[in-house]
Amino acid sequence: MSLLAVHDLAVARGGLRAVEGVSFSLAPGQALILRGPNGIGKTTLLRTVAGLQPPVAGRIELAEDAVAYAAHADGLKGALSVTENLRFWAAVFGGGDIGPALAAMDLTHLADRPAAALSAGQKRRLGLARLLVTRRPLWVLDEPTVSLDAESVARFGTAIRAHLGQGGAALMATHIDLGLAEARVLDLAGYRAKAGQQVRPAGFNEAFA
Amino acid sequence: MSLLAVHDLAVARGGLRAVEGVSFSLAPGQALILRGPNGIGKTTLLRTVAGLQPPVAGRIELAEDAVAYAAHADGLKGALSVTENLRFWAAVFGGGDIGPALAAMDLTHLADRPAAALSAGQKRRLGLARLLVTRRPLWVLDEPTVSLDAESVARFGTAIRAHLGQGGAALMATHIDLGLAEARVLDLAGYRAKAGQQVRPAGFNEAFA
Amino acid sequence: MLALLKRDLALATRAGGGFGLGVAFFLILCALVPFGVGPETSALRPIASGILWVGALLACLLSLDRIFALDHEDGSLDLLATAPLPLEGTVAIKALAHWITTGLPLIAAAPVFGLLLHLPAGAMPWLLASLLIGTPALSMLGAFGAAITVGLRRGGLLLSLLVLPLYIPTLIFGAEIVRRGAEGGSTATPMLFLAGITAGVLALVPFAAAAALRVNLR
Amino acid sequence: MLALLKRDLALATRAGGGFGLGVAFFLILCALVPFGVGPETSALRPIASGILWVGALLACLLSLDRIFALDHEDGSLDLLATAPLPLEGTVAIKALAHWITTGLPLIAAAPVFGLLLHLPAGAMPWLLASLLIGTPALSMLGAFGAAITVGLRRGGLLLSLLVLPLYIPTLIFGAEIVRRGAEGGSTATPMLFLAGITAGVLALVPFAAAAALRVNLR
Amino acid sequence: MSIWEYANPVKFMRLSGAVLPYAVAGAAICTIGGLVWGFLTPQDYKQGATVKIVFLHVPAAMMAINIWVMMLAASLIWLIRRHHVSALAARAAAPIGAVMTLIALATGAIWGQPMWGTWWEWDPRLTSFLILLLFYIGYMALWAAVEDPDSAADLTGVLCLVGSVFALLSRYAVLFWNQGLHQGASLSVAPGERMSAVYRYPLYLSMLGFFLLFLALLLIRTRTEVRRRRLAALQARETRA
Amino acid sequence: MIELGKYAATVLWSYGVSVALLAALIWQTVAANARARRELERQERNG
Ligand code: HEM
Ligand SMILES: Nc1ncnc2c1ncn2[C@@H]1O[C@H](COP(=O)(O)OP(=O)(O)OP(=O)(O)O)[C@@H](O)[C@H]1O
Ligand SMILES: Nc1ncnc2c1ncn2[C@@H]1O[C@H](COP(=O)(O)OP(=O)(O)OP(=O)(O)O)[C@@H](O)[C@H]1O
Ligand SMILES: [Mg+2]
Ligand SMILES: [Mg+2]
Repeated sequence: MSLLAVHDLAVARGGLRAVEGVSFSLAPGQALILRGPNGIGKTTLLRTVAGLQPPVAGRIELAEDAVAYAAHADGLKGALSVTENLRFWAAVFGGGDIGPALAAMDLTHLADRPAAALSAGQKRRLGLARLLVTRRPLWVLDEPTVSLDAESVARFGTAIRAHLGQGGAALMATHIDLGLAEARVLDLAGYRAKAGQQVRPAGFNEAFA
Repeated sequence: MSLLAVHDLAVARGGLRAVEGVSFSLAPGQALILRGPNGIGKTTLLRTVAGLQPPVAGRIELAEDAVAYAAHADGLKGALSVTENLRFWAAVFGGGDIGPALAAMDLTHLADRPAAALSAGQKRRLGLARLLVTRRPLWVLDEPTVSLDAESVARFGTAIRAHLGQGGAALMATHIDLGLAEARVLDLAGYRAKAGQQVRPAGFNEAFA
Repeated sequence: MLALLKRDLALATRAGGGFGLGVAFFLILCALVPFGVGPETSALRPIASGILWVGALLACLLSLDRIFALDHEDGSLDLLATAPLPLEGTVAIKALAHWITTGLPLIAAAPVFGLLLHLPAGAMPWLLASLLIGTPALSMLGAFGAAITVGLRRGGLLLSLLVLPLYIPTLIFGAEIVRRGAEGGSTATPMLFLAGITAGVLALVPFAAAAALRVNLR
Repeated sequence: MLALLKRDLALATRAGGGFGLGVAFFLILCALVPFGVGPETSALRPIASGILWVGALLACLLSLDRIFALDHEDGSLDLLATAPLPLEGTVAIKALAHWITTGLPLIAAAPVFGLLLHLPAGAMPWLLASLLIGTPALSMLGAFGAAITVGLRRGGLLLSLLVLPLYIPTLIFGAEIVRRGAEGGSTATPMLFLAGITAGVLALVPFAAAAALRVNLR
Repeated sequence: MSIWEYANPVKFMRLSGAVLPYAVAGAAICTIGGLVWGFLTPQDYKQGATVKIVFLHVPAAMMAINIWVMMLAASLIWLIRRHHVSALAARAAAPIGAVMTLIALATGAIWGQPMWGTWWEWDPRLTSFLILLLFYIGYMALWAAVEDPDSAADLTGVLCLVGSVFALLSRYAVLFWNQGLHQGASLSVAPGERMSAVYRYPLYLSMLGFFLLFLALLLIRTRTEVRRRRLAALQARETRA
Repeated sequence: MIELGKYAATVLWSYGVSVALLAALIWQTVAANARARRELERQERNG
């Protein structure tokens, strides 16, 4: 039984297919890293899996409410404190205690600090704590370690491993090394969409080209 | 005779000194690369040299109207064509023909394309063409190769070398390798400003700390 | 849902949240009109109710772009869209928060501004009643406009242009209630229409707004 | 300098540049007022001049944030600040471009909107004259407000709050000219004051605006 | 072959290219014919020469409303069946509708001066047209503001839908607000008041002319939009590659 | 010349304004179409 199964997926951005024919599946405890050159469509693929945009072709099999998505923007409000930010997301995703998440990300001593006064690395840790409180099994992460220093990257690795160990799964896009040796890697470079008349155009740019 | 001489400079950002005690000079034909970890103050130093903010301490010796500054944002208007964008900056910086700049950056066949329809690399080339039409000797560049692929980085190197060859100079901040072996490197890590009561505080955050 | 409402209210009342700017704008507007029209009571009284309604509408308008834009910029909107709340519910809650932070203060301040413009005393309760019934529709329609323009840089003027025509029926019936109330006429019919419009807007517009948001998140 | 003016005008008239949105907003405002106040000529005529002035002012206001914000976001402002133009000149040119793309169309449209609001025919030339003299000051003061708020996200409402009080003297004298003109009275005194305010604003405010810009660029 | 296949841009260009000359010719003949014929009609005993305005005013007013309805239909087709040309047709129609509304308003205003002694009155009919103009302006402004064509088509489609409901609502609100001066539809009212044949036939011709003019302009403008989209598509593909 | 009576100005203004508006619309339509065709042809030639 897999948490996520993607069959022959094609995704589009700006009215043009980016990648097509992508298939993979993720079982509990597995992690998959997407790689590929700038603009190949990693972000687009992740957003499609997260349900933020419809696929152009292919199928995504996924339990409802299984995905926790995180991109560069962490959805933090600078005016609210760390606790308030986290408690809000916990409430939105169905409640639960935020204490363990704070502790896991070493944020307990910063709990009352407004998010605006956090450094970039601390903000990222708060973003990861948000993933923990969603209690969702499938993490979909877009360049999760951008602008993090080495120490923070290591802490990120620990968090991912803990999540996998609890039966979660993670789908990540990145350009750099995350230090997750156990993760599979899927290079999207081979799936670049080819131009040509499509049965169902992805958008204006494909319909009129 | 040097194009730029910086003596014992201290610069501040957010009301706090970032780096202090920085000195260097740039003669025609020379390039200097600033390095240092995130947040050390490279951007701040460059903006100070460009005259966008005042130094907190120290001196900057520089001929008037010698600096051409370029940061990530290229100051391009998506609604205007490549020619219109370039012609505007040429006119602002005292006129001159844009043909050679277009040719040097291999943009001639894109001359009528609206800037919004350029790829990231093409936009960057247009940004470099802008530097050429300013006809200013000292280029101050902040992470000039961000989000460029290898081919574009090579073209950027060629442009810099041509500029140095014509008696220009360049001051650049970057995290990655620009492929400019002849450039000197200044690591700012050693100049991090120390906390302590300052004679002249850089701002509220220092005056009240 | 409640958590979202509480967060939005907290954000609006924190520093930089813009709470009270709407009322301040309303005040300035009501202060400008006598400068433009002339300070005589005879000039102001007949137009007071209309100006108050138009002023409330403009004050509401100028705070609309905050409904979704800030959440769009910091990524919260993406996260909310993947959260277990239906997007329609998110839209409705955000419109409610906008109404509580903008509409309610306006209503509370309206009697004072009514005095400034020499609104007849008999019209005051009608002004409050009509604002109370009508402004929720303004917030909801505003949320629709904000959802449509959320991806645009500097969409403020466009947002006004899209939303103001949608405000016309509400304005007509709202101002008519006050006018008739001041003359002691029957206000039942416009009141009914106003309530009907508000009910219809609250029931249907969240779906249109959520559809627009989905397009903009894509 | 001319190049900057030409570019700003070109940008405003291209698709997405927002040219004409100000006039459209003005039109909507003029249409809303009768809905609020009532359709009778007797109600509209006395307030027409005031509404037209307030409307022009609001239409001008809502397009202010475009003056610097877009240039700030795409980095043009940094580059302009290091260009051989003095920043004061840049500010003045940008205010001029704003006036040409917003003020002039408003003036051109004002007679039509005057008809909608039953402005007395005798007042029309005075309306045009007062707008022609007064609106340059509005654009320049607006540029000052825009320079102060350029670094803020969603500073629209704050910008309005900062700028509107600065507009009050212009509004008072402008509307007074039209009112006196409609009654056939002498307009020399308010005209003189209005021209004086505009001249003073045009001469001095660029320096304040450039100072504010320098702070925000820092 | 289903009619929907003509929503394919290539087929649309071919078909519209074939129809266009006839539409242009018909529009020219009927519009010019109707207007000239109308201009030459005798004076009315009550309204004098001003009846001649009816040949501009009524067709323009009619088209102003019909074009919005057509845009609504095209938007629905786009939203439901995702036919790209239909979204572009809605976009192409809007400026024509706005100009028709402007003509109705302008001729009405000029006509009102001798008839009612005022350029403008907040009569429900006139006010509704002003509101319609606002909706046209908002719709066009939204198309111009959104850069991504797919989003723009979707957003304007939703706006057109919601706007139609509110345009209708405004019409009733305005009727409630103010009773007016404007005459009813005299083409269909009681036989006694029926417009005499002298005016009726040129009016019919002029209406047909305005409709054909709309059709011809719509075809040309849609073709323009198709070409623009194709240019943008080619550039996007080149940029992406 | 046909007789327009005392309403000559009214009628002529109506026709004038309407024809001017229509002419502007037609001109804009044709010009934009020609421009789009030109630009597309150039793109298809070059690209
Ligand atoms: C200024 C704005 C005006 C607007 C927006 C306007 C709008 C309209 C509309 C929409 C119609 C079509 C009605 C229908 O066929 O159901 C119409 C018809 C007509 N209008 Fe106007 N009107 C205006 C002013 C005037 C004025 C001032 C007059 C003359 C005194 C006038 C005389 C007529 C006549 C005679 C018809 C023909 C009615 C028919 O045969 O259907 N209109 N107008
Ligand atoms: N707003 C947009 N409009 C049109 N095209 C876009 C837009 N954003 C991205 N694209 C294009 O869509 C394609 C896929 O982009 P995407 O962001 O998914 O790439 P990516 O693999 O995440 O790249 P990166 O490594 O730079 O993050 C790219 O070719 C890009 O140029
Ligand atoms: N808007 C701001 N307000 C307050 N402090 C700021 C602001 N922007 C940057 N800083 C702080 O100023 C310091 C210097 O920043 P600067 O951008 O110059 O660093 P940098 O060396 O360019 O870093 P990077 O390598 O990330 O570009 C940093 O410590 C940063 O946290
Ligand atoms: Mg990406
Ligand atoms: Mg930097």
